[in-house]
Amino acid sequence: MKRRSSDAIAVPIRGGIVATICAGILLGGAVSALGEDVDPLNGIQKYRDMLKDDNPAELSEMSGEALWTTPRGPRQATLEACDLGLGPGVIEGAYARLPRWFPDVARVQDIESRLVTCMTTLQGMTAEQATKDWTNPGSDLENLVTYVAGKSLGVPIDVPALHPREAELAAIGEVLFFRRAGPLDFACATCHSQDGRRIRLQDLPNFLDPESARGSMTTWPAYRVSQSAVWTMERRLIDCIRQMRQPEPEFGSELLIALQVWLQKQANGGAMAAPGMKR
Amino acid sequence: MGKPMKIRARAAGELVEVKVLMAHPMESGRRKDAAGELIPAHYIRTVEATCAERVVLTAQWGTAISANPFLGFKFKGGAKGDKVRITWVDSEGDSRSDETTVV
Amino acid sequence: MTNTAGVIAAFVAAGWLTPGEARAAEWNKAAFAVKDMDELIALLGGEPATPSDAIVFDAPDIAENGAVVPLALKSGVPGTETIAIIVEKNPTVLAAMFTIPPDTLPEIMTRVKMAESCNVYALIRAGGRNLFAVRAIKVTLGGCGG
Amino acid sequence: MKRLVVTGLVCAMSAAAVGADDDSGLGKQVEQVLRHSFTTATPAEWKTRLDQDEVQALCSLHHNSPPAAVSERIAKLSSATMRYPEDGKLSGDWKKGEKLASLGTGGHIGKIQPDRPGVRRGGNCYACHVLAPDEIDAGNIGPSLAGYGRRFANSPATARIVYEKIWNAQAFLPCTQMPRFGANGWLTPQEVADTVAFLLDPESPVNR
Repeated sequence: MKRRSSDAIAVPIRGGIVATICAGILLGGAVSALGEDVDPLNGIQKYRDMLKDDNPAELSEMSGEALWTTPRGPRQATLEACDLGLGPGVIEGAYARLPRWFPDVARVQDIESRLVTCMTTLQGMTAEQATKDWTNPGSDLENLVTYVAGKSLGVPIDVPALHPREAELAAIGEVLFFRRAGPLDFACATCHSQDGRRIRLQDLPNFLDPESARGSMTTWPAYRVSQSAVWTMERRLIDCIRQMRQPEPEFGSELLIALQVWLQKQANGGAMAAPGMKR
Repeated sequence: MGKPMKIRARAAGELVEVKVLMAHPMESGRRKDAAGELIPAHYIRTVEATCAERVVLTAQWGTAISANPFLGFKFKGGAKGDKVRITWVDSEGDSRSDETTVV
Repeated sequence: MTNTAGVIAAFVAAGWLTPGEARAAEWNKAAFAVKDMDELIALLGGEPATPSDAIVFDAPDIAENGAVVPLALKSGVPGTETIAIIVEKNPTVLAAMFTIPPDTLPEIMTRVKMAESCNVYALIRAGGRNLFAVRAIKVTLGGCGG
Repeated sequence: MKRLVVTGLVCAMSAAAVGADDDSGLGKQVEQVLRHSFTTATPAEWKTRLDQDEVQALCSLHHNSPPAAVSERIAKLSSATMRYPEDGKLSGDWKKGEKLASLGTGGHIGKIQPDRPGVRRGGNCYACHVLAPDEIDAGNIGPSLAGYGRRFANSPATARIVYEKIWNAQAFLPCTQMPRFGANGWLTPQEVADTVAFLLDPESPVNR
C-alpha cells in the first residue's frame, strides 16, 4: 500500500502570486511530528487480509445466475439470449467492455441499463418492474450485475471509447469529474486526484493514475461490509454524489454513464477481480 | 425459505474443512430504516452441520453475528464423496438446509 | 412461516436430524441475555474463568468496520466441548456458542458485529473448567459522513 | 496583516476567461447531461447544490490549478466573504468544536438515504485532518493539525487567521479542497469560532 506523510499542501498551485504569499502564512502547512507516528494502517491491513476470502458477494453471484437462467416476466423468458455487447448470450468478458455503444438502442449503456433493456425486450417487463427496489440489499439487478461481472474475472478492462458517442461521453465524464458544486464545493477530484490519500482510514483511489484507477474499477461490484450488501458501480457513484451533498442523479442517467466511460477508460488494461469486498 | 447457502467442503488428509456463507440479514432489532422506524430483529439462532448423518458442529447465535454469516470449521472422519449438510433456523422460525459433496 | 419446533419436527421427519440432534440445536435464551462473561459462567456452570495460553485467538487489532469483524479461534485445551464468543460492550454480550463433538477440531472461524471498540473474549469450556483468551479490538469510524 | 495584501491585490481577471469552457461545445454538452440526469431536482436544489458560483466554476475549469491571475481573482472574491460572530470572539468553546470536528452528518438529500429530520451538520474535520493525536482514524487529504495550537502564540491575531481559514480557505489557498465552511453557510460564525478554539486552546486534545 502506498502511503505518504500527511504534510503536503492540499492542492498544488502553479506559480501564482497569491499562492506564493499564501503559502507563507498557511497555518496548516507545517509538518507535525505528532500524529505522524500513529500508523493504524498495519492493523487495518490485517483486517482486510482476514476478510479476503469467503466474500458474501458469492451469494449474490449465485442469485444472479439463477435470475439469468430462470424464465421470468410476462414472456416467461430467461436472459440467456441477452446481448451484452459480445453477441446474444455471451457473458464471459462482457462486463470488462462496458459501458459501450449499442446500435439497437442507439445509445451508450452500462451494465445496469443494458440488463434493463434485456429484461424489457426479452422478458417483457416494464422498466419500472426491472428496476424495482434496485437499491435494496440483495436486489435482482445488483445480483445480476454481480453475476455478469464475475464472468469477467481476469479479463482486462477494455473501454477505448472509440465510437463517437463513447468518446463524447468520456470527455464529458472528465469535465464532470472535476466539476465542483454544492455547499461543500466538492467534485470527484476533491478526493480522487492525488496518490496515497484517505478519508479517515479509507484509501482513496486516484483516478488520474491508471494503476490506482485499475485497482478500483476492477474490484466493483463489491460487497460492502458497512452496508451488508453488494453495491454496483452505479450505486457507488450515486452515493459519492449524495456524500458530496448534491441531488441523486437518476438511475441509468447520462451523467452516470459518462463518468463510468471515463473511469473505465482510465482503468483500461486492469484485469477484472470483481466482486470485491470493501468497507 | 431462505436463500441458498454457499458451502465448500474440502478433504485434506484426515480432515474435512468446511466453509459456509449464509444469506441472512441478521437484523439486531436496533437498526432504524430511512424513515426512522426500528427494523424488527431477525437473525439465525441455531446452526447444525452434519456429515453422513453424523452431527459435526452445532452453534447457537445471537444478533451479533454479522449479516450474511460466515462459518469455518474442520472435522475428522469424513471423506471425499460424503455429503455435508448445513441447516439453520432463525428467530422467525424460518429455516434453510443445503448440502454439498466433500471434494 | 412455521415455528422452530415445527421446522425441527419436519427435519426429523425428513431424516435430516434424529430427535437427540434436534435437542442439541436448541437455543439458550437466557445465555443470550447475560451482561458479562461471569454471568454466562454462572448460568452454564463450572469454575470461574481463568486466562489460558492454550487458546489461540486471532483477530485484527483494528476493525475497519464494526459490522463485520473476522475472528479465528483455536483451542489447545484437551476435551474442549464449547467455544463461546463474548463482545464486552455489545448490548447483549454473547455473540455465539459452538458445541464441538469429539471428532471435530476445536477451531472456529466466523465474523461478528461490534457496537464499539472493546475487549472480545474467547471462552472455552472443557470438563467443568472455563478458560479464556481476550483481544482488545478498536473499531474505526467511517469516511464521508453518514 | 498579510491577508490585507492579498485582498488589496489588483485583479485583472477578465469575464471572458471565466466562462471559457461554457462557450465550447463541450460545456454545452455537460450542461445538457446535467439537465437530463437531475430531472427531479427542484429549482432550489439547482441553485444551492448543482449550479456553480464563480469560484467553483474557475476551479473546475482549471482542474484546481489556476493560473496566477485566476488565483488572485479567487482570493479577492473569497476575502470579501468574511463575516465574524456578533460578539467579536473568534475563539469559542473547544468542547463544542471537538464535537463538530468528528461529526460528519448533515446536508444529505435525495430519496435513497437522506438525513433524518433534525440531523446536525458537522465539520467532519477528521475525515481529512489529524487533530487530537490519539484519535487514530483520521484522514490525510489535508495536513496534520496535531499540536496545532502549540505552533503559534495563542493570540487574537492567530485566532483571526484560523477563523478566516475555516470560514473561507480559498482566500488563502485558491482552489484548495477544503470546503468554504462559513462562506457557504455550512457552519455558523459561532461554530467556526468553536472550531478555532478546538485547534488553538491549550486545553484542547489537539494540543495536549
